[in-house]
Amino acid sequence: MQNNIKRIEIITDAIYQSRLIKLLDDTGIPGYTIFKDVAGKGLKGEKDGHGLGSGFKNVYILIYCELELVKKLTDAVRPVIETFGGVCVVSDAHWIIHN
Amino acid sequence: MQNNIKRIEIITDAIYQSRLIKLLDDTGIPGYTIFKDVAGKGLKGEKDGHGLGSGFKNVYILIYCELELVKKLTDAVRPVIETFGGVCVVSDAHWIIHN
Amino acid sequence: MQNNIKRIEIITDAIYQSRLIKLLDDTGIPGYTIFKDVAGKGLKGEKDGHGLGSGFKNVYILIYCELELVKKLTDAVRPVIETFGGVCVVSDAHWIIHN
Amino acid sequence: MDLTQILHNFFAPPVPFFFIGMIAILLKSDLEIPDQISKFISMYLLMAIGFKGGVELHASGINREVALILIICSLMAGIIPIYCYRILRFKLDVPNAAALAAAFGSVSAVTFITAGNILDGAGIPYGGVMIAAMALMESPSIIIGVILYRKYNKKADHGFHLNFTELLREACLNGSIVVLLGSLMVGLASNEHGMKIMEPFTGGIFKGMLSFFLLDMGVIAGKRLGALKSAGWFLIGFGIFIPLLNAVIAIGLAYFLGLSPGNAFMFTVLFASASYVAVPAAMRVAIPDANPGIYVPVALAITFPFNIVVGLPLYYYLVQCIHA
Amino acid sequence: MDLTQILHNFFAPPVPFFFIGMIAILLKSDLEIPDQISKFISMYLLMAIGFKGGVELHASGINREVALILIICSLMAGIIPIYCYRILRFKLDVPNAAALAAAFGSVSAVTFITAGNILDGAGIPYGGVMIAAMALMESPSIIIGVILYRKYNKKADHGFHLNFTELLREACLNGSIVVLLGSLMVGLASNEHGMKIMEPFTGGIFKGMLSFFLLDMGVIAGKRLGALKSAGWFLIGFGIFIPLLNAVIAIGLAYFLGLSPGNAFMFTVLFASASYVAVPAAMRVAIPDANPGIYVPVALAITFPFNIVVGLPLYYYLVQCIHA
Amino acid sequence: MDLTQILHNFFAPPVPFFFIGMIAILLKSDLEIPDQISKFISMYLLMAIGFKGGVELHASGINREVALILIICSLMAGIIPIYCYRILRFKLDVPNAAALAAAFGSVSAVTFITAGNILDGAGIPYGGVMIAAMALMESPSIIIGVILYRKYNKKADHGFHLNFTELLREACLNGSIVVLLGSLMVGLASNEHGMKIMEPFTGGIFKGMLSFFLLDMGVIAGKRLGALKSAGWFLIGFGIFIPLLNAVIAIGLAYFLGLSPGNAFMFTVLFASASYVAVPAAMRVAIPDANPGIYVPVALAITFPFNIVVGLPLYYYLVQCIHA
Ligand SMILES: Nc1ncnc2c1ncn2[C@@H]1O[C@H](COP(=O)(O)O)[C@@H](O)[C@H]1O
Ligand SMILES: Nc1ncnc2c1ncn2[C@@H]1O[C@H](COP(=O)(O)O)[C@@H](O)[C@H]1O
Ligand SMILES: Nc1ncnc2c1ncn2[C@@H]1O[C@H](COP(=O)(O)O)[C@@H](O)[C@H]1O
Ligand code: NA
Ligand code: NA
Ligand code: NA
Repeated sequence: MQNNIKRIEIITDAIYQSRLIKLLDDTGIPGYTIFKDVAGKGLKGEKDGHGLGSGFKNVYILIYCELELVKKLTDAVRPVIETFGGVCVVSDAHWIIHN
Repeated sequence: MQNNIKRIEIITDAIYQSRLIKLLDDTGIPGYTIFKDVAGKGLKGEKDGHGLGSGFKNVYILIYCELELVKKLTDAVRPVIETFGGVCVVSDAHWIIHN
Repeated sequence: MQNNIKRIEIITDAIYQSRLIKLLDDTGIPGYTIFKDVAGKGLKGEKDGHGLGSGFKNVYILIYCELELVKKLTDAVRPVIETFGGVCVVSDAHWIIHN
Repeated sequence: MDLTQILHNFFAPPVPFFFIGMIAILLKSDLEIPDQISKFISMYLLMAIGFKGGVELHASGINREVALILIICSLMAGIIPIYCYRILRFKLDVPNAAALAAAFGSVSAVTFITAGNILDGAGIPYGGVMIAAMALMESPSIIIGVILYRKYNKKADHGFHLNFTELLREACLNGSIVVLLGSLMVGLASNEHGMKIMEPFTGGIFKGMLSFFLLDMGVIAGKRLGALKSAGWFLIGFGIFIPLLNAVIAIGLAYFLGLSPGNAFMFTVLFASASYVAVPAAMRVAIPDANPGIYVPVALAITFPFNIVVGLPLYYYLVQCIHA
Repeated sequence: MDLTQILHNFFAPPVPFFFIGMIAILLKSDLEIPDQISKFISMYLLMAIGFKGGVELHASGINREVALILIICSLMAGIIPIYCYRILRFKLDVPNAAALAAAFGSVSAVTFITAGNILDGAGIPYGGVMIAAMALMESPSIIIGVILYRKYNKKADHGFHLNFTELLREACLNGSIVVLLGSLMVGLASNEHGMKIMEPFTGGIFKGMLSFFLLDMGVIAGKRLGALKSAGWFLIGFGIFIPLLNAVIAIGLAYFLGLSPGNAFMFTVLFASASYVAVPAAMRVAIPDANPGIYVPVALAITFPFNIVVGLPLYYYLVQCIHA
Repeated sequence: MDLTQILHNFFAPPVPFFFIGMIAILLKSDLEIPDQISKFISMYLLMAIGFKGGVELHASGINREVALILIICSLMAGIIPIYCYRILRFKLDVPNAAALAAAFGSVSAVTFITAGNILDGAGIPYGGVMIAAMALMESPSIIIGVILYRKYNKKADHGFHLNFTELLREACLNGSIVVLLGSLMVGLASNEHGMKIMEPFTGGIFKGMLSFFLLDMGVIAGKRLGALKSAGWFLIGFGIFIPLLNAVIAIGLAYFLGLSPGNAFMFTVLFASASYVAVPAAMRVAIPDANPGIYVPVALAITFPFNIVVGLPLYYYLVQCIHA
């Protein structure tokens, strides 16, 4: 199948979402998808999604992009993840339809 | 690992969800999973999830299916994505448990 | 790219979430991410997310883990999925950042 | 109070919203009440009704009649599933028969609340004990349902099995029961003053919130109607016949016990309604091989609307006749 | 009632919350009203206003004036989009012009409710018919918008096209209309008693809920303001000019029809406001190549605040002058 | 008013719901208040209390006492974190000590509202200024917390660092403060009439909404209790000792300033309570290497319940003694 792309997944505290999105926008990537109200567990303990503020919640961001952009993107995201915690994972995928 | 399958991801406007699901049902695929209240940015601008109607929201649909079904499925989805915008991406996966 | 990992996805009834999480915790996996309020369709019919209890809802759990853990994990999850329905799928991925 | 008066009560604010919701869905409107709002209003209704029940129980005190009603309701919540199971086994397999039987042993809180609303409209009092009885009817029906399933199910068990403690917790400590019993206890401990400061919340906006909730129930029931096509005539008949049968039993018992008209009516509604929230949730875990696509729609899309439209006026009428 | 009095009404509880929300966003506060709460309160407002309208229509009866108002409003909801479309075509392409024109044919329910709130504060009555008229103005504007689009759009059609039945359903059966018309009918069927038991919900907490909702509207409008930078001066001018034009037409018509001051004011608000929820949702499906990033912000971030701040007091003043 | 009377107030409607929630969770019930509903009710409470405070401030006017209270509260919100930090450093590292210290400088709005509710029950008035003071105490504690962290933290800084503008915005413009101050200002600008039309919303249903919210707080606190096992005795002791220490300071200051009993009590509650929503949210961003699994549970699962059960009656009793 032609049209290979990369699929980048970022999970971090919901509270840093707006900062992260700003960084993403600055890299010039054409699109991303955001899943809010995500719970989980990691090195920084459990995020059960409960509580008032977004203190115990994650955000999950999904980005499809060309291979060339991956480095630029992960370089932008790295300081946030390293300061605030979370994960960034990449895998392979293919465009089928992209309008 | 045996039991190769394809993993199809569709992201489009929440407002078209019911139409899209109907198309999927018509192809006879055995299952799909729907994530509502998804935000994002793409060619059609930002969907921040805010506002009253579902005007500024996306829906994310995940389908695991056999290789043979991929073409049938994407053919069904294509007119919706091409008319209304969004993306459709495929990647590889394996069944582990499917009851 | 170095740092190969596996990406495990589990989808089942929301009502079994706490049981499943307990099983996952017992395997000693370092992290997982939970998406609530997920709808879908499968062998057990449609889950439209409507209704009062979580009777007609799914939960989607995403786990990144080392290859070695996959078997232990799926063995733990198998009885739940086989009793209560749902799917478990694995695919390949790579760590980029993991703080 | 004659029939026109009764009918009028059914077209007064709360009830018609149920039909607006249902009809909208049948006409394929996109009307949808957000999920969390449904849960909020349902918890609100339980809190309000529980508190009111507690305050009334405080006024009436816990006497022999109260104890008797509680005991009989608990017993019947265990007995109803047994004969329902027998009937259902004509057409259904063991897990589905057991799960559906359990639903009929328990109560639909919204049907109960709507019934209370009709009594309010007619100025007829009923005791806070009926609300306590509602809370008590859930656990026995769940437990009997599971016992029936475990006794008659021949299929080999999978590795996953609830032990009795888990079952009991599922049966006695689900969120709805906690809110209902909790606020009943708060009401019981409150004096006049407590009642007065809570009134605008538990009383004032109650009918409006109930209207909103019934709109939502209409939407949900409308969405579940489709599942009945596959269910077939047997289940539709069952969903109408059992309420009637249980109502007759209840009215007889109520007469025998000498209950007041208000209590007799609410007593009848407890027997005649079926649970489509709490019991199904428990069944999901305890009887995983039963199909919620069967047991939820029967209770929600047949018995519930039947009770609202035909059942409540009919039971009311019968209770009135006997007490006249 | 003089200008200071009018101004004072605008700083009384509900309205200032809109500005608190908007200013907070402009200062980059993280203030955000949860999504499902927005929907709940918006449904609540429609239910409350619909019910009140029904009760008032019940009292007034359906006479010749009522029928006339309904007919004229429906007609104008179809005519306004036509001249808006002509004007918009100077700068916009066919799909965007048609979609935005449709929004101006219809009504902003919150503007309408805020206007009603001002009349309440001033003790001026208006008829329940105005609420029915609001419900009737949505469908014609959607249908005319789509007709304009289909007639003038030269681009080849994609495979996906709404047929007329689907279009009609989209135009007449969206959730907001169902709730509004449904509760209007319930109100119409209710007597004094029904009104009284619903009052704490539909009346008592109404201003508070409206305050909360306007806070949310301020937040949403604040977030959409950014989109106007790209929209440019033409659209900003359009979003201010059309309400004024429509208001003048409405005031003239109202005078001609001999409407009471309250009705004349609400009639003007129906014409002068633009829809940013229901019509855009329909446009999304029916005119997929129009950009919601254009038609939503014009109605929501220009016309809506303009009407709240300048429009309502102005229309009110003009109506008062004519009737003095 | 003697001790039994005081105790009775604590078993009147709102408070017991906290324990129902907490006990349900400890018994592993699945009781859960939906997320967005929590946020809605918490915004509602802030809006209602802010509005009421504004109306009262309007009545009392802004005099010397008012100004004095505001200044002292702001100062103390900066001073409390300093001595808390010193104490906490015995066992915690710099980031965690700074973050937890900041939480104690600020206020728990729910504790404050529950305290106000007790005064209402006892018919003792308190000034709207106390509500303004609550709003003012958040920013200083956040800023001092961050200054302590930046001054004493030796670890090399990562690339990500809030500049002072961002910090200030985080400290002064979070959603809760905006709603509280916004509605305080609306209340301040309202006259009698504005107060009356908002009353059913801000007053009537207030106790009921507070009950619902405390139920939720009980659930959340119950879920966070587990985290305390790892926290150990030092933090548990800290979460109890600091409220007592701060209360003594507050009662002394209040006596010295000649505050009325109502004001003195609320003043004490401001000092003795700790923030578990707004400050932790700011700390999350400003002190990312502190562990929210430490600072949230101390404020939420120790200090909050301690204040509700032991603190409020005790402070109330002490204030009464001094004023007798
Ligand atoms: N191995 C993992 N698999 C899936 N999700 C993870 C994993 N590790 C961390 N996460 C997610 O990332 C969030 C933040 O991670 P951390 O900062 O390590 O606590 C967690 O709450 C999880 O939702
Ligand atoms: N490159 C991308 N990566 C991830 N999500 C995307 C991407 N492009 C588009 N999307 C998602 O698809 C939605 C619709 O895309 P569009 O129609 O291009 O605006 C966006 O709002 C995003 O949520
Ligand atoms: N082929 C599939 N692709 C994506 N999701 C699926 C698939 N099969 C099942 N699911 C999801 O798993 C849930 C439970 O599956 P089941 O027990 O088969 O009904 C469904 O409601 C879907 O959300
Ligand atoms: Na029953
Ligand atoms: Na208009
Ligand atoms: Na404090």
